[in-house]
Amino acid sequence: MNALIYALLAVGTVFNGLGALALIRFPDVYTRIHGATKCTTFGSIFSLLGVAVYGIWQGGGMGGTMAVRAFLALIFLLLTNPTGSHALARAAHRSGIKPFRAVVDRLEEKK
Amino acid sequence: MSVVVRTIARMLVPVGLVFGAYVIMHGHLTPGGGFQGGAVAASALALILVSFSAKELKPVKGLLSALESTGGVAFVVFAFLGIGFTFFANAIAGMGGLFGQPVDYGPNPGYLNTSGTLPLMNWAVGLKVLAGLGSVVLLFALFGEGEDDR
Amino acid sequence: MIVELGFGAAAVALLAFALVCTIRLAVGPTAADRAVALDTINTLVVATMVVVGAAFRLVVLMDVALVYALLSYVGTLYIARYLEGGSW
Amino acid sequence: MTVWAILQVLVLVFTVVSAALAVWLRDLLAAALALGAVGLFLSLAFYLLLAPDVAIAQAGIGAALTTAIFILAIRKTRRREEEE
Amino acid sequence: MRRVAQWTATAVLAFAVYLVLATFTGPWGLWAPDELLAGLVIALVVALATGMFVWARGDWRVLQPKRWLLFLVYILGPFPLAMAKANLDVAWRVITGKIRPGIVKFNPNLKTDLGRTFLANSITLTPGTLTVDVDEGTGDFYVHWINVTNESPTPEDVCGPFPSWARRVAE
Amino acid sequence: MTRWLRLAAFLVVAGALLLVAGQIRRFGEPRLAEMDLYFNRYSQDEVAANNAVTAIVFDYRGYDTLGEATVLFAAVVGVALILRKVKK
Repeated sequence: MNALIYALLAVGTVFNGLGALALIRFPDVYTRIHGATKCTTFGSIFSLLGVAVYGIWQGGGMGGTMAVRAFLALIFLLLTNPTGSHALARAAHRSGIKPFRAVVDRLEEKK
Repeated sequence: MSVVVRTIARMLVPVGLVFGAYVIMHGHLTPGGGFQGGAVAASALALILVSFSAKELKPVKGLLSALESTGGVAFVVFAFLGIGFTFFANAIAGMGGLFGQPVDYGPNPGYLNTSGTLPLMNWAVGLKVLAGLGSVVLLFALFGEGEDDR
Repeated sequence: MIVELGFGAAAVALLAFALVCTIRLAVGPTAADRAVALDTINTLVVATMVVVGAAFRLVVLMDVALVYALLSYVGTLYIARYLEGGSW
Repeated sequence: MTVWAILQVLVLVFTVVSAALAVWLRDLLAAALALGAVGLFLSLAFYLLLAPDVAIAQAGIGAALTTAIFILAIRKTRRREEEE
Repeated sequence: MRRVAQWTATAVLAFAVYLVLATFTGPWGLWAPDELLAGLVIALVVALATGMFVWARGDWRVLQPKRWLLFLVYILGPFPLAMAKANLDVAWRVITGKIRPGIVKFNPNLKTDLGRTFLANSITLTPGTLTVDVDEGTGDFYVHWINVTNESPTPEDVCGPFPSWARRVAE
Repeated sequence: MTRWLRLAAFLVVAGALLLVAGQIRRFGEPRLAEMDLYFNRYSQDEVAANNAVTAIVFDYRGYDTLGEATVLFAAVVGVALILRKVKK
């Protein structure tokens, strides 16, 4: 069981790091939002799942509560993270930031 | 804001209020208490403010100021309960019955009716902080919006 | 203090990634870049908090992570609404 | 050096760096963002010191309400800090 | 009548949230009676305060258990798969730096707020796409696509089976 | 000139603080620990609360909380006073 927990933690850490790397490497706001949101949400899911599995299997008396808390944090992150990214992307477009080397921009044509 | 943000805010505002109430309610058992829970619930009000418009919350302003005064007065009244001993003494703790079974040593969640006046004071301070911080954010948002009377 | 070393190591790694995001927070050319960096740091710190809570084996600590997961989004929304401009 | 000490040192370094950013940046919106990061890491520092009460208070105030009030104030005034 | 129904539904949901927060407090991993009573009172108060504002038009259909089952299938089956694909995709693009971005428009024919929200969040978390704006009048989605293959795509080009899932679950 | 003066002042203050930081006791071992030990030992019996922090905030140090509530009230009154509508 320890192997499973450590594997989950490792996968989560790797994907979180990928998100941070994407934040540095991509050229403009929209692509950065892509990388940051997808990777950190996915990585955090794995990390929190690792904690939940640990709580269920080895947590002792309070382990169940630990698992429930981890799942709740997971649900909140899944609800709020994409919404915040959407709000930021929309705000960036409205404040006049052009997509980097865009081949097509239908939202600009609409205005 | 867009339709996505508004729908998620509709879902999360009751959750935030319930979570704030949970933090206040368990102030004497787990970390948290009146101030913290009130801040969480006030953040739910701030979420309404930002997802919809400030005018949505304008009718609540009188209620908020009433709640703040009520919380302050209730806090002092609960403090006066211990006047036989000292001010703020927890007179009814461990009395048995409705208020206050004595507790075991160590964390034991789930026994809500322990510790006498503490939960009541938590609720008073929680309502006060909720109303105070909420009305501060509301006043900031309403300032300079149109010519109507505030 | 730390009971489980694996969880502690994961927490250190997650915080090190937050350092990378702090660089973007410092240099980001536009305010939107900085807001994205702050959002990413929020998610990373929530994950760190839960992992550290498991490492300490203290479940009472995890309420803090819940508060952050629920509320960090409100700050992001305020920034987005300011950047959008126009009347509220 | 235990893992706990490393975590604390990292968090303190982050707090100081974010606070310096909040002073250094001329764009007041960016400064408010950096201040949000300060609150975040301060809350994590309290968390690592096993003071969850203070950490919840810092999280509830610093995550949403401080940012909200700062940005509302910036909206009513000016965004750029003036040169001396 | 409609208002009473709204309050009741909100109170039940708020009570459920409180129960999830307060698990493992009583004997045998259940809830202590104190917790049940406190949760009931809190849920009623919260429902009175926010009940009329939580429910938009057309949200009632979400309360059918059949849709909950479909949502469970969705959250366990296609959604994690798509997220995994999305992350590998982002990893590849981070390393190679190959992007061909653009903002495209398509219309998935969703009517309710909840359906649109569901689809928008699914799009944001799945491969190569990010919802930038949703037109509330016509229901057009404006999506930032990291690898544009077709400048006027159909919904299936951009996000695969998700519009039909959104219609089945949330509309 | 003022710049060098400021730098010198900064260095002096920082050096003094570092000097003091070398002298303080280790974290978690204060010199006067009587009150801590008292609270840890007796707060659960006297106040019957599991969370000792709440017991201190609302019972042993109740006056502080009263002052805190007054400060919050004063802040709200100040905001309401400044942001009111001015009648011409």
